[in-house]
Parts: sequence; C-alpha cells; structure tokens
Amino acid sequence: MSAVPVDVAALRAWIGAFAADVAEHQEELTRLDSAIGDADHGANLARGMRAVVAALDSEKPSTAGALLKRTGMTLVSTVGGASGPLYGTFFLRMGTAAGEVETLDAAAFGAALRAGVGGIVARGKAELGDKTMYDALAPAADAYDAAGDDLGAALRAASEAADRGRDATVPLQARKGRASYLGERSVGHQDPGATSSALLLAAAARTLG
Amino acid sequence: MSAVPVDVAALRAWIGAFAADVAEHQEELTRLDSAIGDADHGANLARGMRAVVAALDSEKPSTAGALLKRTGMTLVSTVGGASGPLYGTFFLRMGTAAGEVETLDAAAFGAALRAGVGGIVARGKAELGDKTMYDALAPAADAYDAAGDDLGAALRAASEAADRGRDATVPLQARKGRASYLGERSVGHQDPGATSSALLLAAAARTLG
Amino acid sequence: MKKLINDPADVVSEALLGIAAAHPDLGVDHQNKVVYRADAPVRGKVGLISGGGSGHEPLHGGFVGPGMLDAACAGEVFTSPVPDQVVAATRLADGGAGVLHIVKNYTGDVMNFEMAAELVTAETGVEVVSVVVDDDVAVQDSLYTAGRRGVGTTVLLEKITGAAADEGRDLAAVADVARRVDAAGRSMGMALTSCTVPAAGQPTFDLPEGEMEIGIGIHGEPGRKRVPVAPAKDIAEMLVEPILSDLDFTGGEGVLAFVNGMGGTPLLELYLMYNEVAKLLAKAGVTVVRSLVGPYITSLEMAGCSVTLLKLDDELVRLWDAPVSTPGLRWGR
Amino acid sequence: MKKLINDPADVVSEALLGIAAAHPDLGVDHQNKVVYRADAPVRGKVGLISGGGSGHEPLHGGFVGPGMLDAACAGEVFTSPVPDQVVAATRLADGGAGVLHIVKNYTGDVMNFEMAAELVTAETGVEVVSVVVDDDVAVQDSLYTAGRRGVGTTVLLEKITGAAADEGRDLAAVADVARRVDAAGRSMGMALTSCTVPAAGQPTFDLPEGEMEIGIGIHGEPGRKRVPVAPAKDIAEMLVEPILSDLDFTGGEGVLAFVNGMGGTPLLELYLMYNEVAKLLAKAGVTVVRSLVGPYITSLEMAGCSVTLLKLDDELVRLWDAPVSTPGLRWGR
Ligand SMILES: Nc1ncnc2c1ncn2[C@@H]1O[C@H](COP(=O)(O)OP(=O)(O)O)[C@@H](O)[C@H]1O
Ligand SMILES: Nc1ncnc2c1ncn2[C@@H]1O[C@H](COP(=O)(O)OP(=O)(O)O)[C@@H](O)[C@H]1O
Ligand SMILES: [Mg+2]
Ligand SMILES: [Mg+2]
Ligand SMILES: [Mg+2]
Ligand SMILES: [Mg+2]
Repeated sequence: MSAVPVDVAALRAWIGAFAADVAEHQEELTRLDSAIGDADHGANLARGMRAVVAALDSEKPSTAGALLKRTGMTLVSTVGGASGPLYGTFFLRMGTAAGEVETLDAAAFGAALRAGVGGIVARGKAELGDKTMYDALAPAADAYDAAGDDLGAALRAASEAADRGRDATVPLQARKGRASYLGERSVGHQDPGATSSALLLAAAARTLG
Repeated sequence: MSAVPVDVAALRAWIGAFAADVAEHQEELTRLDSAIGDADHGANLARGMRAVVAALDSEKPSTAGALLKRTGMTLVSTVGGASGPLYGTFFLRMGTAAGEVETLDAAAFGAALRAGVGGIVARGKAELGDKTMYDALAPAADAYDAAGDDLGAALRAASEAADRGRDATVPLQARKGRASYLGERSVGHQDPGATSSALLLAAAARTLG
Repeated sequence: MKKLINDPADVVSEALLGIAAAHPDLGVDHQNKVVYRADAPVRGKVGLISGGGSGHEPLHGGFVGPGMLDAACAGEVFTSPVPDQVVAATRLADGGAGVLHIVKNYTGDVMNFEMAAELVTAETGVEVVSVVVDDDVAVQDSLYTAGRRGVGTTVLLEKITGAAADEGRDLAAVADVARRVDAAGRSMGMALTSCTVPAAGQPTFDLPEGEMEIGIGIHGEPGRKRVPVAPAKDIAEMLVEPILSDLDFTGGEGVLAFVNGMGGTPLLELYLMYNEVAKLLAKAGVTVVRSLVGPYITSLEMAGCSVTLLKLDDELVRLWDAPVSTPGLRWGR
Repeated sequence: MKKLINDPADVVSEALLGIAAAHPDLGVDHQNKVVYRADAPVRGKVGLISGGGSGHEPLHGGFVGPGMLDAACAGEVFTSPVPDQVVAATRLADGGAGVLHIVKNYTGDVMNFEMAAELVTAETGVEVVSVVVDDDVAVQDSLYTAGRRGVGTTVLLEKITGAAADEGRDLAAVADVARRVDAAGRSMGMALTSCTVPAAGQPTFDLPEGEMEIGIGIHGEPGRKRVPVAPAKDIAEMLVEPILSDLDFTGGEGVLAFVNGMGGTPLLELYLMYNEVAKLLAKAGVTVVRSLVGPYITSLEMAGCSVTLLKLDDELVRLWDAPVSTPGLRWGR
C-alpha cells in the first residue's frame, strides 16, 4: 500500500485533472458522440466539470464524502442528458460510501469506487457489453479489487482495464442509450461515455496513486 | 429583296426554331439569371415556348396576324415573371401590325418588328442602356430598317445587331427588372433577356431570310 | 439538389394538392393554381387577393381565410403568376364590392397583375384597385432601379387590410388602409446560404463558409453586398440601422417588430435574433407593442432572416389584433 | 458553421430572452430556463409540463399556453434538461391538482425527469405522474434498444392532454388520456441533410449529395439506413409503410395525419409530401379526419420530414379540436 492515503487534496487534484482532461478531449468526445449519438457528450461533460471545479473552489469541502457528493450534485445539476445523472449518481454514491472522513485508504477508495459503479447500474440498468460507460467502469473496479492493497498499483490496473474496456466497445452493437437506435450501424465506433470514463480512471492513476 | 416573302409557314418555322433554341439554351439562360436575377428565365421561356408550339400545332392559324397573336397570348398565359408580359406583348403587337394576311414582305415584317419592340417599351418602360432585352431588340429593329429591302440581309443585320446589343449589356449597371436591385454588382454580367432576344433574332435570320 | 419532390415541373401543382387535402376550409382551383376561401365570395365584402411566385410559403396561399385574403394565386417557383390566374382569383373573390389586388413590387408581378386587372374589368365589370407593396430598404428607391421590393410588410399588410375588409369598409377605404400600411413598413433581409430553384437544380449563387449576403430579397437572389459572417448582434445592427435611418419609428402607438425566417433557419435562432432586434429598438427609443417571429415570407430553404418594422397607430393595432383564421396566421377564432 | 448566433454557449439563454420579449403571455425563468404561462399555476387544474433538449422548436416552449402546457424546460441543444429545471417547472405548474410530466423516451430525459420527480415530491409533496412518449417505429422496441424514441406524437399528445386538463379532469384521468395518445400514435422520419449542434460547430454526420437517411430521430443523429435520394412519392412510402404495418389504422374515427418538417425543409415541400401521404393512406383504406402540416418538432436546420399517424376516437377528436392558444398551435381563441 502507498505510503500516503487519499486525502481531500488528492481527491480535489483528481477532479481537477479529470476536468482538464475533459476540456482537452472535448472535441474528441463530441466527435465520437456524432458518429453514434447526438454530438453533445464533449460539451455536456466539459460544462459540468467546469461547474464542478468552480463549486469546489468556492465551497472547499473538508471531507472526502462532501467533496465527492458536491461533485455529483453539481454534475446532476449542470450536465443533463444521459451522462449527467449517470456520472452524478456515480460521485454521489462514491461520496456516501466514503463518508465524512478526511482520508481514504486503498480499501476505502475501492469500496467507494465500487459503490459509484453500482450507482451507474442502478440508474442506467446497463449490463456488460451494452456499449456504455459501464463497459469501462466495471472492469476498472474489478481490476482495482484484484490488484491488492497497493493504491498506486491498483489505480494503474484500474486505468488499464478501463482503457481496454473502452477499446472493447468498438466492435459492440449498442443496446443502451442513443447509440442503440442505430442497431448494427453502431458497430465499429468507440462509445463516448466509455471514453470519458477511461479519462476519469487515468486521471485517478495520475493524481491519487 | 428575297424572292420569297414571309408566309405563315415561315413564321411557324421561326417560332419552332426559337422554341428549339430556347430549349437548347435553357440552362445558360437560367445560369445568367442566377447571377443577377432569380434563376428562372430559362425555365420560364422554355415552358412558354413549349406551350406556344403545342398551341400552334393544334390551332394551325392561317394568317400572320393570327399566328403571332396566338404566340403572344400563349406566352402571356404561360410564362409569368417579367419576360411573359414582355415577350407576350411583343408578339401581340407584331400580330396586330401584321394583320390578317398570309404573307409579309420585308417592309411589312420590319413594321411588325418595330411594333413589337414598341410594345415592350410600352409595357416595361425600358430605355437603351437599362440592361434589358430592349438593348438587343432596339438595335435589331434599327439595323433591320437601315439594311434596305433585302429581307435576308436585313434579318442578318438585325441578328448581328442583337448579338452586339446583348454583348453590350455585360458592362452595364441594370436600371430595370430584378437585376437593378444589385446596383453595381450587376456590372459584368450578361442580361438573360437580351440573350434570349438575340436567340429570337438569330432564329429569324435562319428561318425567314 | 436534395428536395422532397417528384418532377421539378410539378412542384407547385402537387403542393397545391397537399394544401387542398390538408385544409378543408380552403378550396383550390388546380387549373389556375388559385387557393381560395371555401366560402368565397363573401357577399358585400371587398375581396382581397394576392399572389406571386411560389417558394415563399406560407405567403400567399397560407394567408387565405377569414380576416385575411379571399384568394391567392401561385406562380411557378419565384415566377409571378400569369394574368389568367389573377383573373381567376379576382372572379373567385368578387362579392360585389370590388376586389383589392395586393401586389409585391417586382416588374413581373406588377405587369401581370396590371394586365389581369385590365382584362377582368373589361370582361366582368368588377372594380379592381391595386396596391403595390415596396418596403425593402436594401433597394434604393430611385430612377435607377425598379423601385423597392415588396417583402416582409406584405404579410402584415395582408393581415391588417383583411381586417379592414372584414369590417365592411368599401374598396377605396380598404385600399387606403393597405397604402397606409405600406407607407409605414420597412424591411431589410440577409442570407447565410442561397437556395435552389427546383427547375434550376442548383443553388442560385455560391455563398462560401464564412460569408453572408446583406440586403437580399425573397427570391434567392444575391443581395447588395457580401460580408464576413458576423455574430447575431452585429447582423441585427446591419438590418435595423438602415430601417431606422429610412423612417422615424419613434412616437405613435409604437411598432410591430417582425423577425422573419427565410426558410432554412431554425426558430431557435429567430428568437435569438428577435432578442437582438428588441435590444437595438429599445436603445433607439422605439417602443415595440406587437411582434411576430417565424418563417412567414420565405425563400425556399434559404438560411437567413429579415427584419420588418411597421409603425402603428390605434387603428392599425386594432386591425392587427382582430380575429384571423388562416393556415399561416390564426387567432381570435 | 453558419448560424444566427453569438457565443454558441449562450444560444439557449439568448433565445429564451427573445421568447420572453416576443410573447407577453409567457413568463420565462431565465435562471432555470423554464417557459411558463404567465398566469400559472392555474388553481385546481392539473399542471402539464414537458421539456427536453433545445433545437426542436416550437417544441416545447412554443406549446406553452392555455389548452396545452403550463411550463416547459429547455435543456442545452439536444441535451435533456437537468432535474433542477424540471423541479422548477413542476413548482410553477402546480395548481394543487398534481403535475403531469410528459417525457420523450430518451435515456437522458427519462433519468433526469425521474430524479426531478423524486426530488420535487420529497420537497413539496406535489403529486407527479410521468408519461413517456415512445412512438418512433424506426426503432425496434425490444430488449436490445433503449426502446422507441419519442418524436412526432409528442406534439399531438401535449395538445390533446392539455385539453383534457382544461376540462378539469384529475391527474389520473389526464395521465390516462396521455397514455392513450401515446399508444395510438406512430411516427417515422427521414433526413436529406444533417444539422450542426452549435457547440460542436460542424454537422453531426456527412450526408453526400444523392443520399438520405431513413429512420432518423430528432437529434441530428444518423438513422437506421442510408439509401439513395428518391422521389417524394417513394419517400412517403418508406415512411408510411412501416407505420401501417406496426398498427392497424383503419376503423375508429379515422386518423390525424401529421407531416412534420425537420427545420430546413420548406413548407412547399411539406405540402407536397402531405399529398403523397394522403394518397397512400387513401389506398390503404385509412380515413384522415384531421391533419397538421409544418415544422412542429424539429432538429435544428435539418432538411427532411417525419410522418405521424394518430388513431382517433370521438373523444380524442373533440380534445384535438378544443381551443388552444400557444405560439406554436393556436385556434378557437
Ligand atoms: N443506460 C445507460 N447506462 C450507462 N451508460 C449509458 C446509458 N445510456 C447512455 N450511457 C452512456 O452515456 C453516453 C452518452 O452521454 P451524453 O452524450 O452526454 O448523453 P445523451 O446520450 O443523452 O446525449 C454514452 O456514450 C454511454 O456511454
Ligand atoms: N422593364 C423591363 N423592360 C424590358 N425588359 C425587362 C424589364 N424588366 C426585366 N426585363 C427583362 O426580363 C428579363 C428577366 O426575365 P425573367 O427572369 O423571365 O423574369 P423575372 O425577372 O420576373 O424573374 C431580364 O433579363 C430583362 O431582360
Ligand atoms: Mg449525446
Ligand atoms: Mg428571373
Ligand atoms: Mg422570376
Ligand atoms: Mg444529448
């Protein structure tokens, strides 16, 4: 296990890094959503993460739970579309699982991550292979758990699993969300939500590990 | 003076030749009207001349006056826009001037032509240099009169004058019709109506001379 | 060319079949391409007709009905109707009190309506008065043009004059209202794209990404000048400024502000433009008391808009508010 | 991208400023992007709200007014509104008899409205019932999709359900009417061009000259298949046939036939399409008793159309005919 557990500052760094990555990849996310959706995933998530950064800057939450819940509530209130409630619920459930503490050890972070992913399933009813963000997040949570108690290693494993899950969405035919309307035409395109989820895990590996 | 005066069959051949030329040049007329107008001169005149040919085929008028007036009335009833009343009036006045006769000699044809051009002025109030069909027709009537009493020579002179008049519209700024709305931007474009009028005189030189 | 059509030559006649099928309150003379109130002529009421080239829908056929036009004739796309059509429409609209011809100021329209008026009066004795609409400030009204084009004010004039006819006024009085509206209205339009006349098969002009035309009419024609694409607030200024410098719109009962879509611009953008126009008018001290936003006098699928301001007095406000029941404008019944 | 806009990020909020300025009968909560009847809430009447991404105008804000919606919330372009907006709209519409949420069946819309319903009921105790519209036959309604999209029927449902609420029925009865309309309506759409989401800056997909998309929704998304451009009469068949084979539209009081424009297609072409649709229905033995032609549920400037058929009974006909007074649909007052 890493020497330093995840504290509020680290979580704040994670969220900030994710916001920066989303801004950087906004066009790519929108391009992916143009092919099998409605061309708004990049703008939606960028708008939401800008609002999250602003909210955290002004409120400066002092516990992991408060920070994660504020993130989730802000996403719910600013993103809209499918990804707003889904990412919003993810962070809200993470925050609830984390609780009003100042640090999370590797196990606690893993439990929070697992709870967040559970929230996405509760909201969106996605199953593995439906070609959604769940296809990146579920393997990430599994890999994290399987990696043992070294936080850095676990996060790297999670991020790599998320990348593989994202890539694995390409050949799939979508069964959830807007892409499902395309039927067979959704095959051959990478899912935008799985792509942003892989960014989220990569930012975690960079900032928390 | 040519041996053969203009008879009803020759007039019918003229109209037929003009109809064929308009059909052949329909796209060019529309392209010219796209630049400084509303992209319908080719379709308008082609529709009208098809109707004229059909009307003459079914009615078979037996005098010069009847044939020219039927042509004019049909144009008025089928073309619309600016060119419908103008070409319609042209032929109506020509027919009235020609009268209920079976042949026209060079002088009578010239007088009818002059009357037709007068009709265009009466309807449209165009002056020379306004960048309209009148810029082709007026010099044509003048050249016809100046050429003396050889019908063939007079028609050739008229056709050449019409061509020159048409070409001379290019540098002009339009002061009548739709092209006038463009102000200086009408400069550098050939007038569509002057172009169709030059076709009319060319057909006359070919079929009546 | 991508259009929901069959043979380009049949566009107008087939659209009229659709209008007839969709609107039981309207009759259509398919031979003459005239749309009329199914209950026309209305005895004792001055008949109102208009017409012009097709491609400007809902103008004019969509403004036929109680409180507005009695009949409208549809020419080919962007081509004024022929006299026979105008004669047919005049006969359908004649309820014994004479017929007003509302003519947009284009050479072709003016000549064809003129010939028709001569013909129908000679044939039937019906009294015809013509009013020409010429409200487009993009065109210099001088000896060197065919005069100002008739554009946005036409819609407002048909509505207001229709209400005046509904009140039972005589032909001279109705024509007088029409002339007052024309004198009080000014318009200016712009295009982000050209449009394609079905029979021509390709766009009337090329308008590259990054450029727009200012001072266009409603026939897909190029405008007065081509300039770089600008934000909506600057476009609003390019449209409003020439209108305000042409006529004083302060005072009176205020104005009717009309932001019209050229056919291909979404309503979302038209409302955004209306906001910009409203702000400019407020700044100029012009009071807006009525408004209209939407595609009412269009140029096929052209993207762009026009702004029309109409100076109102008490009477014009009352006539604007009077009930109207047409496919294009409807309220009060 | 050529649009009448300023900053792409401000399109929706600036358009709402224009709506507020143009329609004195409507109020706008600019903070929450909610359009509402200026006289809302109507005491004792079931409140009707809807909402969704912007870019479909006049849907939904243009259908707010007596006889239709009490409030509508506008999301970003093609992005469903967030729960806060739905909560605000619900509060504005609540006249003490409960509020009906009319939700188009998209994952995002359903989830955001769901969260909002939980929140607002917990906070204020207002009773909320949600009805989901899912009428698009282009989408297989199976375990392998998010279910059918809500498209054209939404317009008809908002009108008819609004009339039912106006009659003073209770929430359960009003919701029942809404569900009956959804069950009786089917739609199918097509596109000749894509459209450009302002924030994306370029067309959502490429559609070359000579090709069209069949089975599109209202979000500029590609459809079920791409085929060569065809004459209107063949396109009509491609839209009508799947609708008729999904539901039996013969019998009853006949149908309401709705030809909807996607935003960039001129009315002239929509009437031409209506003629083709009417001919096909006649041939299939389907009786049309009401109709609607125009751009009512759009996809920005997309060129194309959709066809919606709604099977009517006596009661639905009566509710359709009842007075309505909104910017987008208006008759009877
Ligand atoms: N039911 C679902 N469960 C999990 N993820 C989903 C579901 N539906 C959609 N998504 C995800 O949401 C992404 C799209 O988000 P976004 O474009 O912001 O919303 P919208 O589809 O409403 O436009 C998809 O790429 C997919 O990963
Ligand atoms: N007042 C006029 N007098 C003479 N010719 C005119 C006048 N106005 C327009 N024209 C001619 O009509 C031609 C345009 O005809 P057409 O395109 O068929 O009609 P429209 O301008 O109504 O679309 C012009 O090129 C010009 O030659
Ligand atoms: Mg999307
Ligand atoms: Mg022309
Ligand atoms: Mg024309
Ligand atoms: Mg979306």
